[in-house]
Amino acid sequence: MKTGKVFAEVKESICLKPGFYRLVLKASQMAKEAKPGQFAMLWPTKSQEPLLGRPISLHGIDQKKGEVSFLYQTVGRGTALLANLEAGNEIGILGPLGNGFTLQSNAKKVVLVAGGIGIAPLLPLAAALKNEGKKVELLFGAAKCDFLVGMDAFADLGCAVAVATVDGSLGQKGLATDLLKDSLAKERPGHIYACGPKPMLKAVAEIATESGIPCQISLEERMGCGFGVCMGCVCHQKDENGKEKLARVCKEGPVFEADEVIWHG
Amino acid sequence: MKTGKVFAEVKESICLKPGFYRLVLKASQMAKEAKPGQFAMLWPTKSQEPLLGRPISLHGIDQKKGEVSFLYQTVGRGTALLANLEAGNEIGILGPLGNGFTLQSNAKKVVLVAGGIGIAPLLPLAAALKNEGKKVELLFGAAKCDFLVGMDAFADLGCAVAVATVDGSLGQKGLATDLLKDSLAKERPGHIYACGPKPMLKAVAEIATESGIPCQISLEERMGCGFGVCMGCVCHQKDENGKEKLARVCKEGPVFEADEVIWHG
Amino acid sequence: MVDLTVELAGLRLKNPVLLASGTCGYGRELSEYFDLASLGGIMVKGTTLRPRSGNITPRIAETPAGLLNSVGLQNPGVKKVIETEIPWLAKQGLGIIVNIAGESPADYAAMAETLDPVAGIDALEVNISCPNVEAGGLAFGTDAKVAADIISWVRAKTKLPVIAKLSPNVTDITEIARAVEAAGADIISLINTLQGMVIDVETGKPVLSRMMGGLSGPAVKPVAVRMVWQVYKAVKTPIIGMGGITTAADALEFIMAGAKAVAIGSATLTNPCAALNVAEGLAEWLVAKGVANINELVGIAHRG
Amino acid sequence: MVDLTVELAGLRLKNPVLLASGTCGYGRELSEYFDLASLGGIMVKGTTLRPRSGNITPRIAETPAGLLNSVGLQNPGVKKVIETEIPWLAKQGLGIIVNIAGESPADYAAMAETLDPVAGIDALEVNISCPNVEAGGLAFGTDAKVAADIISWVRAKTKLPVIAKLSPNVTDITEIARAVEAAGADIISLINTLQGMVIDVETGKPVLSRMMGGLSGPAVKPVAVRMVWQVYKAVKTPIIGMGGITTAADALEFIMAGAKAVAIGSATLTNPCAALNVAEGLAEWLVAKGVANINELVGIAHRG
Ligand SMILES: Cc1cc2nc3c(=O)[nH]c(=O)nc-3n(C[C@H](O)[C@H](O)[C@H](O)COP(=O)(O)OP(=O)(O)OC[C@H]3O[C@@H](n4cnc5c(N)ncnc54)[C@H](O)[C@@H]3O)c2cc1C
Ligand SMILES: Cc1cc2nc3c(=O)[nH]c(=O)nc-3n(C[C@H](O)[C@H](O)[C@H](O)COP(=O)(O)OP(=O)(O)OC[C@H]3O[C@@H](n4cnc5c(N)ncnc54)[C@H](O)[C@@H]3O)c2cc1C
Ligand SMILES: Cc1cc2nc3c(=O)[nH]c(=O)nc-3n(C[C@H](O)[C@H](O)[C@H](O)COP(=O)(O)O)c2cc1C
Ligand SMILES: Cc1cc2nc3c(=O)[nH]c(=O)nc-3n(C[C@H](O)[C@H](O)[C@H](O)COP(=O)(O)O)c2cc1C
Ligand code: FES
Ligand code: FES
Repeated sequence: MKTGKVFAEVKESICLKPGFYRLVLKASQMAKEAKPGQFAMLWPTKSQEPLLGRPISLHGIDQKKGEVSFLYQTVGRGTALLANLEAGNEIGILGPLGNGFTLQSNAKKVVLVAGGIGIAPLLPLAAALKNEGKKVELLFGAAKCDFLVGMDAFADLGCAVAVATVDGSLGQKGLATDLLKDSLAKERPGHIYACGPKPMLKAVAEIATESGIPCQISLEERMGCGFGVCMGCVCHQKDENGKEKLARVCKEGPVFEADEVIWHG
Repeated sequence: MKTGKVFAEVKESICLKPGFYRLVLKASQMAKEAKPGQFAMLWPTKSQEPLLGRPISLHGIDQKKGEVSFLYQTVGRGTALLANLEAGNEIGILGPLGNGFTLQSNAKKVVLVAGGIGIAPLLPLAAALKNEGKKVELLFGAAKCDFLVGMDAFADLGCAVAVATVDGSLGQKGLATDLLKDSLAKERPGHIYACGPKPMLKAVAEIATESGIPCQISLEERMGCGFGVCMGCVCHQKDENGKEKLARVCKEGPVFEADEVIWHG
Repeated sequence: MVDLTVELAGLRLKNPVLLASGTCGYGRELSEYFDLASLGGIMVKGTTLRPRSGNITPRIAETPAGLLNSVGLQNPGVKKVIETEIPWLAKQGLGIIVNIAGESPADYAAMAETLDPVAGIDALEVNISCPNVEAGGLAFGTDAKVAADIISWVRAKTKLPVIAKLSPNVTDITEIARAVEAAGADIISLINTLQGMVIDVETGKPVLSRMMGGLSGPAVKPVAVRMVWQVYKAVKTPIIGMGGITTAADALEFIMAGAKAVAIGSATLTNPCAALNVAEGLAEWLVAKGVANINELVGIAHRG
Repeated sequence: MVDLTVELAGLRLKNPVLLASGTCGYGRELSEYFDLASLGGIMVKGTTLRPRSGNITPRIAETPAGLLNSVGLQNPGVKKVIETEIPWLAKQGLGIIVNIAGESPADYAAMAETLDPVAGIDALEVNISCPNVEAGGLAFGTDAKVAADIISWVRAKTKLPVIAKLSPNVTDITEIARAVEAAGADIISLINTLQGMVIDVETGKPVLSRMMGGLSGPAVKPVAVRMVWQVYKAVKTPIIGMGGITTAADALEFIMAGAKAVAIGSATLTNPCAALNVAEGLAEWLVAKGVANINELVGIAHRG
């Protein structure tokens, strides 16, 4: 049996930059089971208001300490309530959920493309890839310098890090996909992984498909349950015969093969 | 203008006995304005669930420290949430509300009759009466010893304290009204004040009316607003001509002249 | 400065925020917490021809993000309201809307006639959501024909703007809206409370003495927004939206769905200054978004 | 040991707790969290004659103590459900109720005929709350005559117990209940979702792609309890109650109002083990109160 919804103790809750927070929870079972790219549903309060859990990617998985961590941006009510938490508080959690990234064992070099808070699930992935001795490059884009968080941890792991901002306030002026094009021109990676806003993911998927490089992307959708029963979170995929089929972001995803995603709108 | 709903810091929240709690809040404005017998609406959380405030009597009014305190019993969801509070938390408050007790300045001796948690509003009253140099006797009844809280503070003020429990586990075996009959037999007080369950209040009112002793009682009713706009909390009173009229427990009350209350059921 | 004034069929309000009937008395208690003149108007407690003592308690039960009430229209009767409440209210500097309720169309007509000449009253809100005992306990407002009848009786007796307050306990709110529009309603307000019940499992009995009560508060907001949206599409009559509004953002949902003004009900019970906060919050929002006039937002959720 | 078995018109359940349609898929995901055999039964996702891909996202919006959904009956169609889901479910040891939805009475009849002989199915739940596009967007279940028609078509095609699932978006729920009882419904389940809308004030548009959605969760509980209470008084047909049940105490409200069984919907979305917790909580409550048989509690709120 899977672990159901439980309450976990907040070990640390800190503001990294205005609007960006890191949350560390005592949750040994989740830490034991979690894989890079999976997520958890978080309930900041025990009240029925707000009712639904918030899907947040696993950003850190520390089996030894029995801790998991999350990196999130405050965008509405739920994330604002998360930001209010203090060490010692209890919070409802369900997970790990979703499929997680597939580690391509034959790739020597991989590229991670992150847009904004999309960097969150890529950290445990980078750690796992580094662990397998791969060369890992992080290409990180955001609107401006103030929205770039969490990249130091990648450098600490020994990843190469390149940064782009739309306003040029840090790194190259431009998009994460510009960095990707430059990087591909220099060295062809064995695999691309991406997480970020939809337009970025779509562009990354196109570049990857054109270059014939295997690519996995992590999608987002508004969720009801997070574990596959409500059909709230569907996205469109190609099946083996190229026919359109529906997949649940929370169950078949959130990670999908880039060339199987059908982009609507 | 009156102070509206504000958030107050919890200074202390302690369990006195299983199911009985004392809550101390930093609330200088309320402490400045409050009179014995008044109450406040308390919202244990900032969530809309639960929605309504809980009416709780002022149990301690400390103008100097700018603190007010409450004594309450956990009976449902709202009081259970109050019991979860810790020093440093913030809680929504509105008050002081209601009319409060009238201090009869010519009475030399007064008797306070408390049933269970009905003791709460009588402490600041006892303090005020003692302050005016009166002889104060507290008659305190409850189902059993475990439900008797808060009487030491009366003794500390110099009040005489007599106790009755239905099961005889502490003090005299019987009801608070038995104590009242004994006390009246010994010495006729200038005024009676009572707070507790309805049957007790009704009995006290009858005894007082029969003996012709002025008596004020504090009533309870389920409340919507606590400040007089919803008409949720009405009780039946006699007007000057003895005709039945409606009064709001939260606004005209919670304290009423015992001989003006009409007891239904 | 942003422009918050709205005009609904001749009813001019300095801002679109009103106090909803039954949750603000006649304004006296709230005037101790803030200056009533900061609001667009007040819809006073449901008034009946004769005094009513209402239902026995408990009249209030809490529900998830809401509450049930079965106050039962306790009020001193229309004569007393005119004598003791309106003169005071008329000095407070906000729109005065008298909410009337009757046991028959004739009751409504009589009240309209009595209230019509009274100085200070800006509009009548006709509460057709009271139970019609003769028709088996359903409210007048759940039958389009009866609802229209009542509105035309009132219409015939007053020159004041007539607001029809609709019950949400209906299959098709647009049918009722069209009927009251055709009958001469100048404005439609909605929603009144949804019928509900809470049972105390310890006693095995309904909490309210009257068993059923009216559900209001945040819980009903999505139903209310949906009905405002539907009615906006169905009729031309301006709409006053209400049901669970607690914040300026909530009010904006109603305005974007098509309401020209909004009323704050249950939120006042949880904070006497709720309506003031909404009015101030709206002004701040307009400034922040660079919207010069609140009327630009009315019904925009229907576009594109 | 307390007795939790209930029997509704031939549908025997080991306890009165069911999973509500659309919030439990076909049971597979939940079976990873607890043993489905601990529940009375499952009402599988709304099934249609042909596969349906449902509405485009967003399909879910949060509301105060509730949520809106506009999933739009995404499902693989009745044939696929029979082939791939029922055989697996039949081995799980709980009652299997197939929820069916159609675009016409003929659709319902065809599905009833197809499902009737399938081994393992214990009852059909007829979802008459889907929008009837021809009749102007209102649901079949809001018209007593249409509701009764659908039930009689289904009734004619199956020996299985027929459960009529009622929509709460009606003026008089008892009228519909009486109509479906007369048409041959063995059991009545209620409530389906209340129609609602949420507007995102930042974009000025409804959050859901379909604009309106169905409201469920704790917010609707008082409306659901009220309707169970009314229907219990109006008909003899046993009732399955649902709408916002999260705890055993919530379930008891419905049982005391007259429901013989209850279904857990939205609560499962907020905790996969919600239904299990309710079933266990009911057993504990009976023990604590010394009630030997849950059937003793059905409808007790109507007494005295
Ligand atoms: C699998 C998955 C993993 C995610 N991981 C992270 C993460 O690691 N860090 C992080 O900061 N965020 C992450 N998100 C997004 C996060 O779930 C939302 O930002 C959050 O739920 C918003 O909640 P709220 O109550 O603060 O906002 P709300 O008040 O609910 O909404 C505010 C805005 O946020 C958007 N939003 C709401 N829910 C979602 C959602 N489920 N997905 C995308 N956008 C949404 C809406 O468009 C809305 O305008 C993830 C989402 C998914 C689906
Ligand atoms: C003016 C006034 C002063 C009060 N002072 C105190 C006090 O100093 N200490 C204290 O412990 N209690 C006091 N009470 C009672 C207190 O308000 C209720 O116990 C409390 O609101 C229950 O909230 P809950 O959410 O825990 O219970 P709920 O879950 O709401 O209800 C649990 C039970 O409590 C009873 N109850 C609920 N609301 C009220 C109410 N307003 N009045 C009476 N009973 C109610 C109900 O019968 C119900 O069965 C006072 C009540 C009033 C009206
Ligand atoms: C305690 C209470 C009393 C009410 N009394 C009346 C009334 O007398 N007349 C009326 O038309 N509506 C009455 N209402 C309904 C409100 O005016 C409003 O339509 C409804 O509560 C929805 O708004 P809300 O969710 O903001 O409260 C009452 C509501 C409450 C909560
Ligand atoms: C996401 C979701 C999907 C639903 N799908 C269906 C469905 O397919 N068929 C149906 O009859 N009811 C459906 N419902 C309604 C539920 O079965 C239930 O009647 C309603 O949600 C009220 O119960 P609750 O408040 O416990 O959720 C759905 C509800 C939700 C939340
Ligand atoms: S969120 Fe419920 S199925 Fe994905
Ligand atoms: S509680 Fe609202 S009038 Fe007293």
